[in-house]
Amino acid sequence: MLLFVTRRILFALALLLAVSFFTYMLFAMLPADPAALTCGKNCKPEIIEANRVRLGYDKPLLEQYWLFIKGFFVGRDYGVGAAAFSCPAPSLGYSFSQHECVTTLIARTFPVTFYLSLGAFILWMTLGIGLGTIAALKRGRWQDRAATTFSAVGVSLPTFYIGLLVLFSFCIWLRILPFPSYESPFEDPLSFLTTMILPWTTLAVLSAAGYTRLTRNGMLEAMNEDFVRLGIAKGLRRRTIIRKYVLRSALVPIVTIAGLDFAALLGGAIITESVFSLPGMGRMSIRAVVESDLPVLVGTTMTAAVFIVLANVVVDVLYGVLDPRVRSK
Amino acid sequence: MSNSPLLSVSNLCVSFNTPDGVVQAVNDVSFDLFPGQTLGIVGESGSGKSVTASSLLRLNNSVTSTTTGSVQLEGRDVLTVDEPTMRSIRGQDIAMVFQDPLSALNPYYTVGDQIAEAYIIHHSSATKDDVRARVLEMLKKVGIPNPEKRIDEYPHQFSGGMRQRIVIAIALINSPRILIADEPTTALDVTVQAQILDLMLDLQRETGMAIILITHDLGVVAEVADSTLVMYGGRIVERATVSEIFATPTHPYSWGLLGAVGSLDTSTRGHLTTIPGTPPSLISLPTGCSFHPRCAYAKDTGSRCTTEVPELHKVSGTSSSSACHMSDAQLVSLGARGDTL
Amino acid sequence: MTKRRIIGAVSFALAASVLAAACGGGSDSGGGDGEAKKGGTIRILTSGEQIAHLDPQRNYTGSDLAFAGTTMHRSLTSYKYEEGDAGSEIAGDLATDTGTASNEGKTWAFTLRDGITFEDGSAITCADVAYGVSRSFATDVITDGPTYAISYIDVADYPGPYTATAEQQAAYDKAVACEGNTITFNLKNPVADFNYTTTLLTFSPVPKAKDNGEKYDMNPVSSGPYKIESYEVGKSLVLVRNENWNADSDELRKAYADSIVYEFGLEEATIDERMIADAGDDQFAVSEGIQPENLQTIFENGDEALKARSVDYYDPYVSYTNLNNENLSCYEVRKAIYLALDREALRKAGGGPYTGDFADGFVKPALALDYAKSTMPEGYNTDGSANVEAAKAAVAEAETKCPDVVARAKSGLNFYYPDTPTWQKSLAIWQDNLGAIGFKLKPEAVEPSQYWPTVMNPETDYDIARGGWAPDWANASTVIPELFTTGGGFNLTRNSKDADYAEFEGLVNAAKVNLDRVAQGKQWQELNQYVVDRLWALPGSFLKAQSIWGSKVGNTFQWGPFGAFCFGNLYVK
Amino acid sequence: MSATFTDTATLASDGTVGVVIEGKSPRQLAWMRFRRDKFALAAAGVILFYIFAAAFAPVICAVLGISPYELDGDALNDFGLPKGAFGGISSEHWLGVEPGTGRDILARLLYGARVSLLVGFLGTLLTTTIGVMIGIFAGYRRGKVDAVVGRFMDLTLAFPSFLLIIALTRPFTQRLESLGVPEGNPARLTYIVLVLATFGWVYVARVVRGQTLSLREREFVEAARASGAGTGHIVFKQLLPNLWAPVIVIVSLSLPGYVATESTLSFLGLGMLPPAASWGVMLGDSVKYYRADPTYLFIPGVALIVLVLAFNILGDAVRDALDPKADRQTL
Amino acid sequence: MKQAALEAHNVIKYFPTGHSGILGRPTNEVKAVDGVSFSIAHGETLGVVGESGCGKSTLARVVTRLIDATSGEILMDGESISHLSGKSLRIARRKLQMIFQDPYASLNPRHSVGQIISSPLSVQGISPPQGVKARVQELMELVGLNPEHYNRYPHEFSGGQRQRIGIARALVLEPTVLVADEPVSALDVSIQAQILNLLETLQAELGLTYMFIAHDLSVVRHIADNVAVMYLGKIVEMGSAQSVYTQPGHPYTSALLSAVPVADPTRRGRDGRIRLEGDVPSPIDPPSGCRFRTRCWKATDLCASTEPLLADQGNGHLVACHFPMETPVTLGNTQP
Repeated sequence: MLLFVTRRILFALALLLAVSFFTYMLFAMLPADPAALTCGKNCKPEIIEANRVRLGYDKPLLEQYWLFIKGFFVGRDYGVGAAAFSCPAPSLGYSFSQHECVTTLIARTFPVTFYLSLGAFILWMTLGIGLGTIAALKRGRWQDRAATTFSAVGVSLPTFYIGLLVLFSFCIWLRILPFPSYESPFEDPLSFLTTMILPWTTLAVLSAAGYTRLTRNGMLEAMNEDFVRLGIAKGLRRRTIIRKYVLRSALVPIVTIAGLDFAALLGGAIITESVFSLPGMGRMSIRAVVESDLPVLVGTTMTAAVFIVLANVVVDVLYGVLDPRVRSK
Repeated sequence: MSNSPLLSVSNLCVSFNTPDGVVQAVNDVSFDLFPGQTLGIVGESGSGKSVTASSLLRLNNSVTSTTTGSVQLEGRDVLTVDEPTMRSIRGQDIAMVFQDPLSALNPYYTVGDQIAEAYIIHHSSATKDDVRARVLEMLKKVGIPNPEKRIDEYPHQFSGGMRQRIVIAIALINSPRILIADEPTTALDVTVQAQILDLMLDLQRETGMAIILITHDLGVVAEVADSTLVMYGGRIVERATVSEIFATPTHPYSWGLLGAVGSLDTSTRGHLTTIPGTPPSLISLPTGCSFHPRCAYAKDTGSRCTTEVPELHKVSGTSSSSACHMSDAQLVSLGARGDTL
Repeated sequence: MTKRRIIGAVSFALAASVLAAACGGGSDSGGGDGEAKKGGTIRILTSGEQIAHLDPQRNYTGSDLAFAGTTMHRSLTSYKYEEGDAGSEIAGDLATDTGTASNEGKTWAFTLRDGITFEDGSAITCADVAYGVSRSFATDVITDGPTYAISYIDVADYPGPYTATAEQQAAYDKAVACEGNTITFNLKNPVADFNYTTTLLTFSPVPKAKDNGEKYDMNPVSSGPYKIESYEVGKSLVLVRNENWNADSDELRKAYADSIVYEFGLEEATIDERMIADAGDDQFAVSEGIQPENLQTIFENGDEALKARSVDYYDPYVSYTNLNNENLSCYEVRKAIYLALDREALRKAGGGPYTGDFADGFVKPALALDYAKSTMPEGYNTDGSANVEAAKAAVAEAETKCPDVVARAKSGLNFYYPDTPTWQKSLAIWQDNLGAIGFKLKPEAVEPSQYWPTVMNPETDYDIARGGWAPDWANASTVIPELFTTGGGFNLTRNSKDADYAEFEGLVNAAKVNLDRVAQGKQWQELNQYVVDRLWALPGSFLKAQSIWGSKVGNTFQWGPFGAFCFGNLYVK
Repeated sequence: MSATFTDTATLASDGTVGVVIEGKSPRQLAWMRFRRDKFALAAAGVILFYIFAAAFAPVICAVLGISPYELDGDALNDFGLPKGAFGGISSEHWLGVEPGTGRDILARLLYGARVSLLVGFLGTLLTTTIGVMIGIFAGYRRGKVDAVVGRFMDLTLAFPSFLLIIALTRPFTQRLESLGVPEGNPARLTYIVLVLATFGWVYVARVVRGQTLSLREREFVEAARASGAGTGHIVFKQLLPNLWAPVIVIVSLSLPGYVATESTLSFLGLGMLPPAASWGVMLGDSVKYYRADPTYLFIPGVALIVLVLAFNILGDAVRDALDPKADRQTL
Repeated sequence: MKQAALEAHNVIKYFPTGHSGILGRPTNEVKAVDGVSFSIAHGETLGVVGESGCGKSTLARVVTRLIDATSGEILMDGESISHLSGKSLRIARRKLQMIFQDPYASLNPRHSVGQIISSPLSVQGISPPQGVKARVQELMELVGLNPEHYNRYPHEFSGGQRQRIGIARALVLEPTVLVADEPVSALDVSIQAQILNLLETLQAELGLTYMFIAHDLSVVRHIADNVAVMYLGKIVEMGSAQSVYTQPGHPYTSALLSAVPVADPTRRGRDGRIRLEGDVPSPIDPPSGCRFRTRCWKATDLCASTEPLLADQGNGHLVACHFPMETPVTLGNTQP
């Protein structure tokens, strides 16, 4: 098992290196000229050229990439003379439109995205598994229809549409909640909750759908297993069988998918964060797209990739923990 | 063998509603099971033997199936008792062993947990140590080597035969009076099958429980059963003691079955007898005797076989019962001939 | 993206009386009933992710100047914090007065007040101001700011303080000289209204020890009544009282609120809804710009209380359409395009009359000395409707005069537009209108933030691109040369190959050095007509803007020079 | 051998009942089961209706005398908002007009359906084709091929796809245009379809690979190899026909997702270019009119919900029809 | 000795397994088939029996070239087919066909019976003179199917009928050798008999050679001329059916035979029944020496150190045991 985890982590690191390379090259090929962008409005070709040298964009692409990687481990210096400054390791570059080291920016925006994802995750798992269980237990009846229809509607609408509808409905029409205004949960828990409840719900409604379906099908599958029949034959209570036998085996594959979805969310709650004005990483990255802020784009892409890859490792390990058959292999 | 039956099944009928129609899986099945008895139920796929077995524990899908008749267990009708009572019957009075020992065990829990679970349900006051001791004792009893270590292992870490021993341990930990074994050795190799059958018989000798053994293998029946039910198309076509059914079978289907079994002793090249055709659909059973399309003797009885369902009746001159329209004398004489088809 | 952000330079609107630059103390006026009082928190809601620049030398858009100037950064001079015409008058800020010109306007001296301090309590010295101004020369680091200091101050090849050699620095120190409390600027040419230039935050002080170049944008040192408590891009900027600000040294800033919070990154629709709802903290909020779809709700739904919390006003901007005169080198074709446009439909797509009035040129009527009604091309419908017949006639004429240009127009004109919903709709109207005279458009959607860099790139082959401009101060010298000469910072017409260009440039240069302000105004009027006659660009609208504020905010007047709130003097009722 | 056999019915060895209907192919059988599901039939009807409406949008618009591009300033008030109640619904404009321009919403909805369905179908087609091909190949070949494909899938999955889709829209659209794809919407549409496929194939491939891994162990594949069949025959003749069931389910579930992605891109200004209509453009635009013109908000939303719901119901029904589990244990 | 129809010489098949180490390279091998030799004469049937995991199915796949042997040689009519590939392998396959265990899994559910049976023809590019359909229907008739059911699908047939379809498919290329891997073990007893009889009839009519694999000793007893008993990848005993069944030489064969339940209650509890202890060891790490020694009641130290080779016990009856059952040991003869 230890060897397996080591191997998995080594592979993950290699994968991340590959991702960083592709990301860097992909964005480097964009037509946006970082030197021109840092140059501002009243810019002259000489200044662009000077900027290009100053930022290292005059160097060959591979060398730029090497500097990026090196910067991650030893930090990186920018500027010249009295205006020089540095981004300490782990440096992912410096954003000239936000005047911050990318690492600092990510460190600041990531918690928001994390809380958003975590809350949504908890909510959608509860909702999805709950509805899926009901649907499976009431297979073919109206409860089943209702749960599956709900899941279909949820998965079908674009995030921005659901998000804005929810926002308008609760904050304007019904006035149940104040408009979102993000505060750290440690500073103002109440404001945090009233702000996050709608984004959580939005994401949960979107994602719960798939889990309703997965849970339902997984449970129906499990109900056909002989070990469920043996459970009944033992004289176990219905509740015990559903929990220990049916749900348990339906949940194992769900956990793995959920882990990956959670990771995907960490890198990509873009629309939700925009709609609800949450100062998270997703919104920062879409802004970086708009402004062609390449260092931030590379940084957020890499951060997202780290979480996706990390989730893969965790899921693999978790699979082993949850499923003894995998563990001993 | 005591005179009063432990379990008395009468007129059991089970049908399933499927999208394609109603499946009459079990039709008018009656039999008694006595303490210490081993009853073999023999039949091919779809003969209703497995459905009969699971009806005894009410394991059939309650939504899609309909069960009528009665299953009397010491004055209680298993088919109608309330759910808590049923739960107390399951495992404690009647236990079950399934065909595939891998899929019958929950892959996510240790075998110790799964055996213990069966015990705790019916012994809620037992302490943890008691339970573990009891589980270990059980593992030893079913012949798991090194039980102290293996109690904490998972099903996939065991071989097929060992798994079936564990399923048996689960079934027997509450010392049930009836064990239903549904094709317990079909998935196992022949040498392991022999081990498991021996084990079951040893345990039966020890506890005096009754066994209902569902199998398609006449050899297994011959090895372990006291009496036999032969099922075809959801009905019992013959009921007999083991010695009688092999000596003087009294139903054409039984003749066919016995004829089709090869022997180890002599080569039967070119001589294997067969039953022509295939087993019938349970949705549209042939009219009359459901075996008549495959029966070589159906023409002999005029149109009775195609119109009238033969009653299971005692065949005079034997202790067997048969559901055939032929005369008892014919049945006895043809059965005694051995090579019948 | 708000309209404001697409348009791109500092603004200035001016009433006729402004030029008599009378000094005077500020008086509280406008923006509401009751006495202004101290305390509370003012909130500003915006869709932007941050203040474009908080670094004083990089700050250069109307609203940002109004915000930073009234709260954090004091400059040598300032517009008065007044509603209406008075708001366009200047007064001394860090300087005791509006400066003294000598040497025929080539030398300007300002004397600093006593008691002026940075947020750490240290005194602001002349050297701090000189250092601040010197930063704007470092155009590779200090980007986006106005470059007037560079073009006016008499120093050559000065690269800014970060990389200057000792000699270069010495040359600068000679051009911007400190003598006790007096700072003297030696200019290359006479500049009559240099003290208007010094209202720009380019002339704000920066303590050299705290300057960290590019990063200074996030943590500039305050010289005003507020300082940064926290600044998170995409979330908020929180300003709190600067305890070291000496109220006695400041005649302009009242600093009523205890703190000012800028909320970033809100959906535009959300901002409007929050402002309309006026609930909770939003009662203390202000917001600039109202989405077209909400104008009716706010201004014409009969909700007087709501209407009273909002304003519809002429902002300093003029919108127009740039034509690439190298490609469309034929007056008749340009005219055909202009006449074919249903300007009324375009205005509806942007929100109707609240968008603004149809413009007859590029100089706003507010620049009274420089404005005169232009004579429009023949067939121009003043009601904004298209004159398809006249346009077709122009096309027919062009067919003989310049068939190749017509052919280009018929095969497809490159139409560069910022990719916003309003512009997407406008494009549809453009396509429809030009289609009526047989012209085609090849639309090129450009990411809004990339719009100006894209079209200003000489390699971008547009035929039609949009434009919008506001004067930097009350002189069309910040309009006509900027927009239509090759030296101008915002010439997108590519008119330099036009036969008349040389003559035009000569006239502009003559106007620029004319120190007779009234005669100069006449020259600008003629030059405006000169451009309209050639249709190097197509006039659009004299723009209007709308703002809304919460029911508990006072002093909400729109400040003329910036077309924005006078943020620092807003108070909580 | 003289025995005769009656083909009536069989009982599968696991005891579940499989009934034989004379002379029906698996497809016909599935169709029979499918026909019994009224919800599914309704859903199929809805989808056909949409496809029909999209295909014949120009004809329908011509008959009704409406156009998705024609401006109608007279239908708007001074603020550019539709005159009259419910977004300007009138005998002339059945579903009202678009604020700002006065274009007919019904016509735009019909033309928008073309774009949305085109993106949905093409995206699904390409994704599925690539995914199925790679999935089968990896699953059938196993070993090194599978390992390489697996690493490649890991790499693809490691990218935050949505962010990349957004970031690359403009440059790649330009690249496509420079490669000769007609400028404007054809290039945008091509980009969207390509990029959806670039990130989407992995999900299809994973499912197909899994199915193939188990299918290839089925003896009929060995039987084909034993008769001398090569990879091509096995993949196309033996495996592919057996993958339709899972593939159809993926298709029915991913197609609505692609329609939604198109609309999200349009919401971000990265979708179809004006004056073309797509549902995404309409949804993105209409959200702002929550207060001023709720009808406009309502109509494209409902159109989308109904379509996606129909696809989901259809997908479930098709799966049930193709893969009936006759008797489920119900607890 | 006449030319054998099918021969195997020292066939070995190891599967790599147990991926571990940082790079995940396989560290172990499953020794599924470990040095198997046999030969089958024209028109005869070799029965191969053994318990699950003994390697008999792998052997069938190696022999039919469905998987490549690790080493060893397969010969048909004296010619090696081990190194054929591409077209020559395809042509060789015409003579060597296979019947599979599971009549549900071995037929493509999406193809009609006609397609299934004719598929080998199209794969081989053969067009029979009487036409594909006629040829297929001829075969359907031959195996006892109604030729009118040409267009039906597998799910419309019962298990026995499906197995007939599988047999027809195997016969369509007119092979001389059929390898049947547990062809009746998934069928009901009464149907098993039908299929076995059919296979016998076909062998007689078409002169086929069979390699017949089964775990059911009574089935093999019924059909085979010669029998090979496999244990953990090796043949432990081989000889004529009569001789192996009546005079088993290897303790494992004896145990296997005595474990089979006999459909005769009068013989219940018969003496001398051998009950093996424990399970078959893992083929990854088989016991040293004699592989059966861990379960053998006769095992000595010799069995652990020295692997017994197949030795002729007389009449060509080969046994690989140091202490064969009640038969004189004749040394000197090694593998055939």
